[in-house]
Amino acid sequence: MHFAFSEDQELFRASFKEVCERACDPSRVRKAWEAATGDDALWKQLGELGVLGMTLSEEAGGLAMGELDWVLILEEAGRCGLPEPLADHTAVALPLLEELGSNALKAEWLPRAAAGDARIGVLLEGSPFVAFASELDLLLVQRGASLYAVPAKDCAWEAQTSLDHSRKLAKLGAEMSEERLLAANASDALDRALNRAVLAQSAELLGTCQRMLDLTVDYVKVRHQFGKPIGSYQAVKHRLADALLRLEFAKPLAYRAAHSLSEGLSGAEVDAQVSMARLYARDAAEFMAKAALQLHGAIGYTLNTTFSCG
Amino acid sequence: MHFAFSEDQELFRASFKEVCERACDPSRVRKAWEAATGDDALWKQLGELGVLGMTLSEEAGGLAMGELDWVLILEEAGRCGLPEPLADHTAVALPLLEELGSNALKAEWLPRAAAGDARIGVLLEGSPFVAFASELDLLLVQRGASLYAVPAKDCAWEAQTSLDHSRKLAKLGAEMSEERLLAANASDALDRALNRAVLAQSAELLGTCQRMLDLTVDYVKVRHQFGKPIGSYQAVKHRLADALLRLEFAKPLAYRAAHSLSEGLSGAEVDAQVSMARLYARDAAEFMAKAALQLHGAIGYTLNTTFSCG
Amino acid sequence: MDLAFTSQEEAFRKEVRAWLEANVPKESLGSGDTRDGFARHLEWEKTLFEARYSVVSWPEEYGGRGASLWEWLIFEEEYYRAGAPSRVTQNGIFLLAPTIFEFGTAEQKSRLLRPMAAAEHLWAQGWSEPGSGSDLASLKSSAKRTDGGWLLSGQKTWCTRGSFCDSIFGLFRTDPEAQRHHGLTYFLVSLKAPGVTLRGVDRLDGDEGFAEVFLEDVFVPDQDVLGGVNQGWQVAMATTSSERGLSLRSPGRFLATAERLIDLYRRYRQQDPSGAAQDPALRDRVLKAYMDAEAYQLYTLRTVTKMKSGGSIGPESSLNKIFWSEMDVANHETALDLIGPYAELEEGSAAAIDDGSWLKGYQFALAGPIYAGTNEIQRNVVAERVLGLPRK
Amino acid sequence: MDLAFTSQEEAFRKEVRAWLEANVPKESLGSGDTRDGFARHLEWEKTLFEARYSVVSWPEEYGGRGASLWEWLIFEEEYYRAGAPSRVTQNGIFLLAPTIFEFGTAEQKSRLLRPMAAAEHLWAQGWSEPGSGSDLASLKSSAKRTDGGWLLSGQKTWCTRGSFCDSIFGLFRTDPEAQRHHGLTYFLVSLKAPGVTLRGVDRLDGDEGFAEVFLEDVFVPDQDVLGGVNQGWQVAMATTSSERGLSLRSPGRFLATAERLIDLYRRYRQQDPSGAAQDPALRDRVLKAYMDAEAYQLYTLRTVTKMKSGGSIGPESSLNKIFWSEMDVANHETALDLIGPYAELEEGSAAAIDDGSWLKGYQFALAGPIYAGTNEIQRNVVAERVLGLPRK
Repeated sequence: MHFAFSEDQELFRASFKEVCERACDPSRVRKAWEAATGDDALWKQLGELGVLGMTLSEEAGGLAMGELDWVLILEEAGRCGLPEPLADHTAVALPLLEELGSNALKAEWLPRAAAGDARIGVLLEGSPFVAFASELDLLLVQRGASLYAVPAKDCAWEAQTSLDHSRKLAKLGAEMSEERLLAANASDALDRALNRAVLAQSAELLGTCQRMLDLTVDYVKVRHQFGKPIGSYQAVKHRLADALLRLEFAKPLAYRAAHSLSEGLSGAEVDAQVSMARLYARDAAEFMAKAALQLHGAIGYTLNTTFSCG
Repeated sequence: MHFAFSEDQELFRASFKEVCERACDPSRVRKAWEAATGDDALWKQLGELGVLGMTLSEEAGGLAMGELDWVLILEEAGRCGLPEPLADHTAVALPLLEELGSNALKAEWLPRAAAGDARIGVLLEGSPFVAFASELDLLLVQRGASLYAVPAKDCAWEAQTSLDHSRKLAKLGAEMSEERLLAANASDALDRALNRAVLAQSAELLGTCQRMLDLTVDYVKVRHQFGKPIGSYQAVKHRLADALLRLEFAKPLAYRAAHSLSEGLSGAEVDAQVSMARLYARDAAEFMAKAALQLHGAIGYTLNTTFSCG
Repeated sequence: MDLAFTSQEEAFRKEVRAWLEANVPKESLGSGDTRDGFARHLEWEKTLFEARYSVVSWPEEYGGRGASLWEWLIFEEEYYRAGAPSRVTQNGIFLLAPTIFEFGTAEQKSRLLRPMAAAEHLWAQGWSEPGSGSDLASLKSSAKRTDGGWLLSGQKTWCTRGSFCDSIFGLFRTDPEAQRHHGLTYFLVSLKAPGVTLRGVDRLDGDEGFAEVFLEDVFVPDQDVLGGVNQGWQVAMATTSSERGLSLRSPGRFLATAERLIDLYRRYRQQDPSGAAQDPALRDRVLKAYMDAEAYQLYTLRTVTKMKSGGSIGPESSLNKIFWSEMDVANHETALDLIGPYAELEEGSAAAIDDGSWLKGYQFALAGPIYAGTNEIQRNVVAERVLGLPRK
Repeated sequence: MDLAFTSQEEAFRKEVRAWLEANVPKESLGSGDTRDGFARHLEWEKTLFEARYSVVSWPEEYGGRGASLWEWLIFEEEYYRAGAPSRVTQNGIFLLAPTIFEFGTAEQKSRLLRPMAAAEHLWAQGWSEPGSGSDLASLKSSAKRTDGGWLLSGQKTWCTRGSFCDSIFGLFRTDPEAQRHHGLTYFLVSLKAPGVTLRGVDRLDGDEGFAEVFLEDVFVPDQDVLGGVNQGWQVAMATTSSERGLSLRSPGRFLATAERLIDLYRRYRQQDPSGAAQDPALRDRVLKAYMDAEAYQLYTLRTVTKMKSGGSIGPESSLNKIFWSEMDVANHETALDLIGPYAELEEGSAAAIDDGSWLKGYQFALAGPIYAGTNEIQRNVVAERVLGLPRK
């Protein structure tokens, strides 16, 4: 029994963190809100770091990282508010493509995807929208037990405006035809992909939650009202203590789920573990978001703070 | 539109309050926990005050009070922790008996019930236990759309020990036979009786909640820790403010339901009003009970405080 | 106890309902906090005024109908029920006007009230400063005496719709020696006056509905002092109490939200056989929205009865504020959970449900626990001034 | 990361499970906080000790097995899983013993530990005083120097099971000049000593499980001072941290409660077709109990990993305390809501469900947020010492 990450895992997180923090200063994130497409230089940089291909096998030029390896990376991406489709691309799309794609398709896309020359998105069943749609080069689409691959230019996007302006949403307009079929009867692979997608989202939520907590703690230490920092009021203290409580008890659930997926386990129990990870991460992030907004007061209600970019 | 009680209603409450407070000093309530039967002198006194017959018509020697009149009385009884079956007796049993009983039965029981020489209980469907069972003289029992009357000596009680030692519970052992039948096809009257029972319970809960709040406010003003009253800590303040909030928003729901019943309204909407009254009263009382216990600290966990008798 | 309205009051309700049915714009006016939307809202305000519905509870001489509190409640219920546009004039009408009625001179009343009701002169509040939010008494903006008036300097922030208004109202320190809530004076300040600079602030909901106002030796004549010099705190407290109290948040608004939510739930229950609408826990939350709105309405009826019987609302108004603001957040959250992945779509998105109005409403609701005295402050007020707990 | 136990650890689990299956009394022992129940629990403690299961993590010389933290967790899991009796020796074993291990002299260790493990000498805590609960440092009981020892006077309260114990441990003021947490000393006090008066206090749950202890010039020899004179605060903090921390509330307890709750839910779902068990909102709460218990277990595994890697648990243990104590209340509430009108029946009632154990458990759980540092204090600790928020 050893419930902790390895030194290697922590080291990879640290080097990603350095790049990610630099890439995600608030002014850059705010620019991403306004830009029509993604930041290709940043994407390329992530490719060079090895992050974009991290989930591919070594034969495919990747780092052969499992869920337990990348869960910290996506947590970090969430913490920094990285305005890129990193989770869909690495945790869901690339492993699917490597597992189910034809050799020709893999040869066409995997090297570019790993190098940072292409973004690959996914649309699993149950999700009405594709995230970061306008930035994608290729989209994998689930229909029942089948998986299709559609080049972005054929997607016939219907763009939507979403609350998070950096994460541009669109509805897919294209029909799925026989020549786009990647695999039929792929339900096992798709079930695993769904678990990875949910775990990836949990990791991002944990990171976002951590960031909101850190920023709010910083703010309540310096914001003074009635002659003292508002962080010295018990109502503020207890609310932030409750936020930390939720966050700290959500983390091990996510790490346990990552461990099970890494071990190649599957079945109802693992599905439940993944669902629990998401439930608790979502609860923590939601609680924290409201606390952050309330404790920042009117300033939190504007677009000028790091917090609303986080 | 005038959403307030009349002067008469407030006056009757005030005179009941005086008697009730004197009757319910904590030592007396504690005695009731240990006693095998009720306090007959107190019951007699309530009869003399007119409270026990308040829901009977004037012809039957009562005060012809409707729900809007007695809701404050039962709230007061709840506030004082009156260890007597006042709610069942006045709000449910007596009106049922007057409405459905034979002349002979009424002549036998109503005068004694109003004068404080008898206690009449009820067992509506859905409740497994009779409250204050060992103190009763007569029990009304619902079975479907029929109502039966069983003298206490024939009840074949199976006594239970309940958390509230003053409110002795028992399971009824007796079978309902034809000669005990008071009325068949009495579903209208029984539906109204159920609404009154639920309203009565709501009123008692509101009173109990008010009492716990008052006692806790008093305690946190005098209990000092770290050099100041614990009531000056924001966590304590906010918890009690939340308790008051729940209580104050629960009250108008109960009074509205009382008003509708007093007006003789019935149907799904009125049933819903009565249910809402109970939901909100219960929520307030539950929240307050936990707050009271927590804020009294270890002392609240003992049987020595007024609070645990309230 | 009498829980029915009189036949006269019911007649008034009918009249209001009929007028609203005929006049409420069929198309959404857009957000009143954007420049275009604001202009469209002003048109609506003028229509209201012409029909004498802009300030029903004011005396007739100022454009009102002298409506009773009961009639005002009826009007509000019908207004929200009809889905009529939000009131961009509300800061003047609901926050400033009660203070003018109580403290204004005859000259001020006749000069200020009617143009306010007619939406000819538009008012924004100027309470907060960068360092003074909850702790309003720590404000630093000042006013120096000069010939025939005062010279105002300082910075005011979070002035709702300030960019589109003509004037602000707020407190300035007139006695530099006095501490905290002493030595403050209540001023009415034209935003057109020399020395005023305005800067729009983008809000979380994407609108530029806030403004920061910078003042540098802005001349304000004596006639625009409201109440006594150095009496500003007392004068302002009357206003904040009406912001917190009965006037701003009429039960009609929450009843209308609950109705809309129930309607949304019914639609989803039919059309979304695998979604959140099928979860009974969500149904419980929809019911809670309805029950809370009813509880709030009944609480308000009780309060109004008390006021009509000569009572006043004191610190209990804090209970009111806490309840409606947290109910409003919860009800919108329920709606967002119901529409699931569509919740994050903004107004104008092709796939948005109810044109993104639930998201917009949620963002608006989230401000509720913050403005007009944060709910933390409100809970302190309840504990200290209603329950009598010690301040320290 | 490795989330499996070793085959050796699994073998230990098997052995424990088999022993418990064979030895756990089939009949309930009743409450350990009543005189009769306490006697029956003592028998059980002796059985445990003889099988060397009373203090598995202690060194063998004191009656333990030198079990690792992992093995201790396994033991606890099995213990609660088997529904084995609650530990009436726990205040000594979990609160006092860690302090003796850390601060005790060799003589104290060899004299005190084994009889404690064997339930031959029974310990109650003597922390609180009537005026000192959360604010322990304000305590007033004092000790005066005398020949070969100290004379103790004062009053200690809420001594759990004090009426049935041999000794208490607690703090007394040895330097009358010193303020608050200075000048305190940690004493071990025989309740049989002349000058000691005991008074039982009835608890909400009907048991006399608390005692008040009055001391009047009670002689305590020097050998019963634990740690240095005037060092009592530092010494005691080690104990309270272990009360708050890992040791007292092992995940096994909450996992077992969750399993029992799920079982109760299944029974009710079948047998009570119109009751609360049919409400999916209640099912959600049952699931929450299970998920929370798992979250708590995983959190503990993470903490133990940290400790095994040389780390320590500091103020984070407050998170632990808040989580388990509030989870425990919530889980029992869910059970009570499930059994509805039967919830209020006490142990021994003919109609009681599971012999009233859910009510009893609820009452016990309600004390959780109060004792060992109220949850208000714990949240302050988290905010100030983990998040670094300013004290004032």
